[in-house]
Amino acid sequence: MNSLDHVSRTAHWKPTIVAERALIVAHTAVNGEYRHLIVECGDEAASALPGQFFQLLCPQPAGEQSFLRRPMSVYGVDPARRRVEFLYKVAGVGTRGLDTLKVGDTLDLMGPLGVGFTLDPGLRNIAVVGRGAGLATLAPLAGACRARGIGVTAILSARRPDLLMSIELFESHGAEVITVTDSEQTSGPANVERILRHLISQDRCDAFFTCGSSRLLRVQQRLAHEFGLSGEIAMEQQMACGIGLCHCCVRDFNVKGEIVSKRVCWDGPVFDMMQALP
Amino acid sequence: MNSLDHVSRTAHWKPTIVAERALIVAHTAVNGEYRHLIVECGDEAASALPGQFFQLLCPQPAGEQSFLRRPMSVYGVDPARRRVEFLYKVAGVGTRGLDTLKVGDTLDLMGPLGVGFTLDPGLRNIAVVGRGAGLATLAPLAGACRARGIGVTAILSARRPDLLMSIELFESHGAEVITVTDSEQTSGPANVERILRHLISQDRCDAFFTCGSSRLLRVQQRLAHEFGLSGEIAMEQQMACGIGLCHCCVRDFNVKGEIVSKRVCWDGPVFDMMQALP
Amino acid sequence: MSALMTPEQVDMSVRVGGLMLRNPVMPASGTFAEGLAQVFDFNRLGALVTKTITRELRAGNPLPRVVESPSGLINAIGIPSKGVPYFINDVLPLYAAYEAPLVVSISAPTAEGFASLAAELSIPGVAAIEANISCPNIEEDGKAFAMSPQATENVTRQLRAATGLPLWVKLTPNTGNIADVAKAAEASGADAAVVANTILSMAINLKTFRPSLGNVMGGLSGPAIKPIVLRQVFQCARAINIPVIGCGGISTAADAVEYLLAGATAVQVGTASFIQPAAMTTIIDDLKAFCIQREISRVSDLIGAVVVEEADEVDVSWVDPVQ
Amino acid sequence: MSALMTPEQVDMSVRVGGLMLRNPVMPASGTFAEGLAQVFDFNRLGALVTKTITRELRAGNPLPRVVESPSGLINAIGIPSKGVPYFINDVLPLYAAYEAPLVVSISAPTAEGFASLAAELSIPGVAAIEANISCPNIEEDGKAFAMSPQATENVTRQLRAATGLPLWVKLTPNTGNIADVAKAAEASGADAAVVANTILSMAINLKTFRPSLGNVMGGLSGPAIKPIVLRQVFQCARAINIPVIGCGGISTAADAVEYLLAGATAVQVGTASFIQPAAMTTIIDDLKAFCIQREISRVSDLIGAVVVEEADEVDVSWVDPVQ
Ligand SMILES: Cc1cc2nc3c(=O)[nH]c(=O)nc-3n(C[C@H](O)[C@H](O)[C@H](O)COP(=O)(O)OP(=O)(O)OC[C@H]3O[C@@H](n4cnc5c(N)ncnc54)[C@H](O)[C@@H]3O)c2cc1C
Ligand SMILES: Cc1cc2nc3c(=O)[nH]c(=O)nc-3n(C[C@H](O)[C@H](O)[C@H](O)COP(=O)(O)OP(=O)(O)OC[C@H]3O[C@@H](n4cnc5c(N)ncnc54)[C@H](O)[C@@H]3O)c2cc1C
Ligand SMILES: Cc1cc2nc3c(=O)[nH]c(=O)nc-3n(C[C@H](O)[C@H](O)[C@H](O)COP(=O)(O)O)c2cc1C
Ligand SMILES: Cc1cc2nc3c(=O)[nH]c(=O)nc-3n(C[C@H](O)[C@H](O)[C@H](O)COP(=O)(O)O)c2cc1C
Ligand code: FES
Ligand code: FES
Repeated sequence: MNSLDHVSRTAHWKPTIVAERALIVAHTAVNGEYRHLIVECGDEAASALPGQFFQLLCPQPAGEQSFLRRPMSVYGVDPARRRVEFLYKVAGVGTRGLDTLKVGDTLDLMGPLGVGFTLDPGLRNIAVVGRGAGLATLAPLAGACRARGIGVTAILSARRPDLLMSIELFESHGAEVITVTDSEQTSGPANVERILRHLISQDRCDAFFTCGSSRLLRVQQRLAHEFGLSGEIAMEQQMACGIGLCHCCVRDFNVKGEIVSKRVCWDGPVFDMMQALP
Repeated sequence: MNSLDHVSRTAHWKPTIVAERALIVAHTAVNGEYRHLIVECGDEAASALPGQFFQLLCPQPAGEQSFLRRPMSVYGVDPARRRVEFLYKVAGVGTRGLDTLKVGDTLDLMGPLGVGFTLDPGLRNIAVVGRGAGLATLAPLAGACRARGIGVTAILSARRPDLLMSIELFESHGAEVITVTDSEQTSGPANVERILRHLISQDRCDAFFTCGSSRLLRVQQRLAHEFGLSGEIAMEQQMACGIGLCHCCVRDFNVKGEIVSKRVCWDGPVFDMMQALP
Repeated sequence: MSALMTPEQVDMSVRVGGLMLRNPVMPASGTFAEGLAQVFDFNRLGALVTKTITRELRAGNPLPRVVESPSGLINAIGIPSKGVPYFINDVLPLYAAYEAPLVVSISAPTAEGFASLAAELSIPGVAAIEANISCPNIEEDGKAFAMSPQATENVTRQLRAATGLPLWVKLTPNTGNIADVAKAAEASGADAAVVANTILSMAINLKTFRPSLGNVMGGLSGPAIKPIVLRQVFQCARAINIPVIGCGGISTAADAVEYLLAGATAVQVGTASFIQPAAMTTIIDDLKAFCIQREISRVSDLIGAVVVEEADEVDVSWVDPVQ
Repeated sequence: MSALMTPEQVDMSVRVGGLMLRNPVMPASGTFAEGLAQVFDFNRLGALVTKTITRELRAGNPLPRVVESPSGLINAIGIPSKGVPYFINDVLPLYAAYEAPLVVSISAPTAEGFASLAAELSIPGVAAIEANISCPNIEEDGKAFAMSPQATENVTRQLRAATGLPLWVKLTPNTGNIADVAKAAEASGADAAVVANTILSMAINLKTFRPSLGNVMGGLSGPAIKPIVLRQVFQCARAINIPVIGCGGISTAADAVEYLLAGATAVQVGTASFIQPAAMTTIIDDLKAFCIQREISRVSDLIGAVVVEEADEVDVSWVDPVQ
């Protein structure tokens, strides 16, 4: 709410959120469903933080129309080379449109948007628990942890082993990766709870960072409560404006026993895990 | 009106007008304004006759929208190789969209549409008078004339010599080409009339075929009347459906002294020159 | 999906205002003519619907008669008409060869004019009368009979007395109370309500500062109006017991299904045929495919089948479901 | 075009219902909030307009609250409101720092409620009251005060008595007689009419057969509705002498010019900011550029400047003109 404070009203006024046409520098299929997109953009966009997102104006695939932008988490960011990366699932008309982009094309992106993850200076080891596109949101956190000397154990969940993503990326940031899948029957809440309890017992989990699964959220909330740990969750909701104008992306949160409605795009997408209602 | 007669209602019913996705096999800039497009299509489309046209569903250029198809005359047709050619001017949103097509892309075209030119068996020599995109419409006529042993003199008009088009195409079909331009001050009605009178006096003009200029139409109508010659004109009008449904493309014609409204897309676009009201 | 259902097993027929149609898809008046006979077999359609005809000879509106708009078309064609004898002698015979029933759309400046025209056209070859009491771009700032329940009741009553044919009444979306107008049409004897005609609109040419249409205002059609007219179909279908024929922005089978779910018994397709001339037969094919995929054995089972109750579960289907 | 005019020479100001605005571009209620302060300097706008507030605390509608539509958006946000004290203490101060006048949008279930809320909000920092007597998705099938001239007259009269601030009244496009409603607003003391709110619409989810919106129906906004609302602005501007503020589908300066030509004195930009967050400042810049290019020294010269007479010349400009 006090974002108006950011605004300097001098002649040198500068926006902190911009919409611009970014240049596609790489675009590859990760598997049948997911694509990895790298764009070259301006300084504002390239200053995005882990957990923040962009609103992408997807090109229209032939014979189809989308009207709104589509929200996508920052999957990677390189301020020096002014690059931002996305990892997205081809789901519907918007992402089918994205999928048509070729290197050398441009993409209108708007951001960086929202509130990202906070890494408390006191943290030594964290557990990252992600599933599906949630991995895209969590991946840049591993890099930030390495820069701060925080140890990361990443529990990555998917339907099948071939749909697991970002293992190398997490490992390249020094994270230990544990994979769980539906087809191997390792992804259920009970097994993930077992893994997390083990980490906690080894003093390798001061906090949880999670995205992409309500069932795994509940497991983490229970453990955080039991062991007095903290946690953050990146949440999703259908969005229109992405910048706090329209109130279509609200979710209810439990703030000290009171149910409070918050805008995921503006008050989040990262929230205190203990306030989240799965 | 008796087109319903064409319809066989047996199980073997076949359309004569189709909408299909044709393959772009060549697309080149003729000059700053005009593009030459060649597509590979089905048998129905590749049976188009001179003077007929297609309705093109133009791709949307980035950030712009067109809703309707755009009418384009057949500039060339090769039934054996199933190819159709267009010559178009980049004018607005639709043609800007066309301009983005690359070899290998597809274009949704619908046709062939309308009534083309009629070459009376008695004709020996004709004069073809065209300007601007009108040349696109008249060009295939030269090929049809050669096939029937009819001599062609083409008077091609443009703003400047560098905007003249299709000279080689007419010549390759054995036509004699005379060019007139605004910048050389040769394109005015008086000069064109002089050229046509000369042709008539040499017995090289049994009929006029024209498109693209009201002022030159009037000259030809006058001469046709004076010398008892016939003529046909390809007319244009803003179109929505292109197939006679909507009545947005009407023009008034003088049919034996009576003013009659006709649909350019369905009753034309080629009409008896003497009925045309410039 | 289902190995059990074959295309033949989907019953595509619907009963609309006294007529049994082989399927619920037909053209919208003014967007259908002989040209389409070169694109598909007219017998595939549920019905054929003529351009509105009038008794008077009419030239139609000055040009330009159409202008594009985002996802839509604004038209002010007017109703060019060559009169009744021409229609009976030259147009009617063209359609005689088809089994699909012919619906004749009529218009007149007065209720009496409507009635006498309906009477004159109640002849063999005409299966139903569609009274276009809604065309917005003819008179006084777009006002039409169907703007008010009273005027609708008056004209429908006179029409009902004048013809024994099924009587469809085509409403305007420009009124503020379309369900009341539909009720008036039902109460005074209409067999079906067509919902709806075009929405009164305007565009201005920035080069000339003049209206983009010769007639100043025109009617908006196409995908842009679909959500508005769908809402009106939903409102009308809940208010009346005679069938509602949905018409507004339908381009795909998905659009048609939305209208059926909202309560339409059949649909009319207009502007879509300008973009894809085979839109209607594609919709029929895809509608059948939809029924097969969803194991719906009668297309009429879709009519009014929208489930209305508060939904509160958030769609997070882009996230992989756990097991 | 003109070497004679510089940007400084274009007078962009307009006078709207008691306020002098530095330019005619402002946000539409419900599509503007603090987030945009990170995109552009609010002082560039003609005015600032708040989301509608109510006296009661309101949660807003169930989710989903928006659904896409061809060239448009259907929303059923409802009016989540934290009440008057929160607004005065926590929201108003945010805008105090800006020179652009603050217009506060209000709503209430009764005419008395409207009046007392307007009275309570007639305080320093508030430059004008916009009475949203039109929001279509709150009560009884979308009915609202602005559906009828009578209800509009009643609520406007009570509002007028309650506040000395400029009073803008925001009309609904869902009525069949918007010019009559505008006349009623003028007659009972409104200083300006905002034309218009969203158009009542619906969409159905084909996976679930449920309405796509938690609230069943919602309001359509965006480019799809532009030609409809433009027509209504034209009709209203001809019917009343107080300024009309055009609002519906404006995304570009060209759209804004169309509205001004049709008779709007200023424009509000809503949904366009969801697609391009800097839409409003881009429109202001491009509007100035348009004036320079066309050698129009005052933007107010565009207001109502559409030339209405039958055009009969056919546009064949794609054909090269001879000399
Ligand atoms: C803050 C945020 C960050 C996101 N980050 C990523 C990411 O990094 N990678 C990724 O693949 N996806 C991400 N998503 C989800 C992504 O925005 C949707 O997959 C995308 O909008 C779908 O658009 P579409 O046009 O392809 O599909 P549509 O045709 O719009 O819809 C396809 C399916 O996805 C559902 N859907 C659409 N939009 C959303 C949404 N915003 N939230 C939830 N479900 C939706 C629809 O209900 C439908 O079932 C994120 C969403 C949010 C809100
Ligand atoms: C039967 C027929 C055959 C044609 N053949 C050719 C051809 O072979 N090559 C060619 O370059 N052009 C041809 N045209 C014209 C072509 O259709 C238009 O240039 C095109 O539709 C412009 O579309 P746009 O979206 O690029 O421009 P728009 O943005 O739609 O308009 C740009 C300008 O062109 C004018 N315009 C648009 N459509 C038409 C139209 N149908 N008739 C007249 N003026 C129009 C507009 O008023 C505007 O001034 C033909 C037109 C017809 C009716
Ligand atoms: C060019 C055109 C002409 C029309 N003429 C008529 C007409 O003569 N009579 C009529 O009742 N409706 C007429 N309509 C309205 C259509 O029948 C239909 O109600 C409207 O276009 C909405 O459907 P759509 O969005 O599928 O086009 C016309 C529409 C268009 C686009
Ligand atoms: C998400 C959303 C919320 C809105 N909330 C309000 C509101 O609270 N009060 C109001 O008067 N109008 C509201 N409107 C309507 C807009 O102010 C505007 O009248 C309408 O959207 C048409 O303009 P547009 O096409 O530029 O969006 C809302 C519109 C949208 C899209
Ligand atoms: S998407 Fe508009 S407020 Fe969050
Ligand atoms: S363009 Fe529709 S009748 Fe000619």
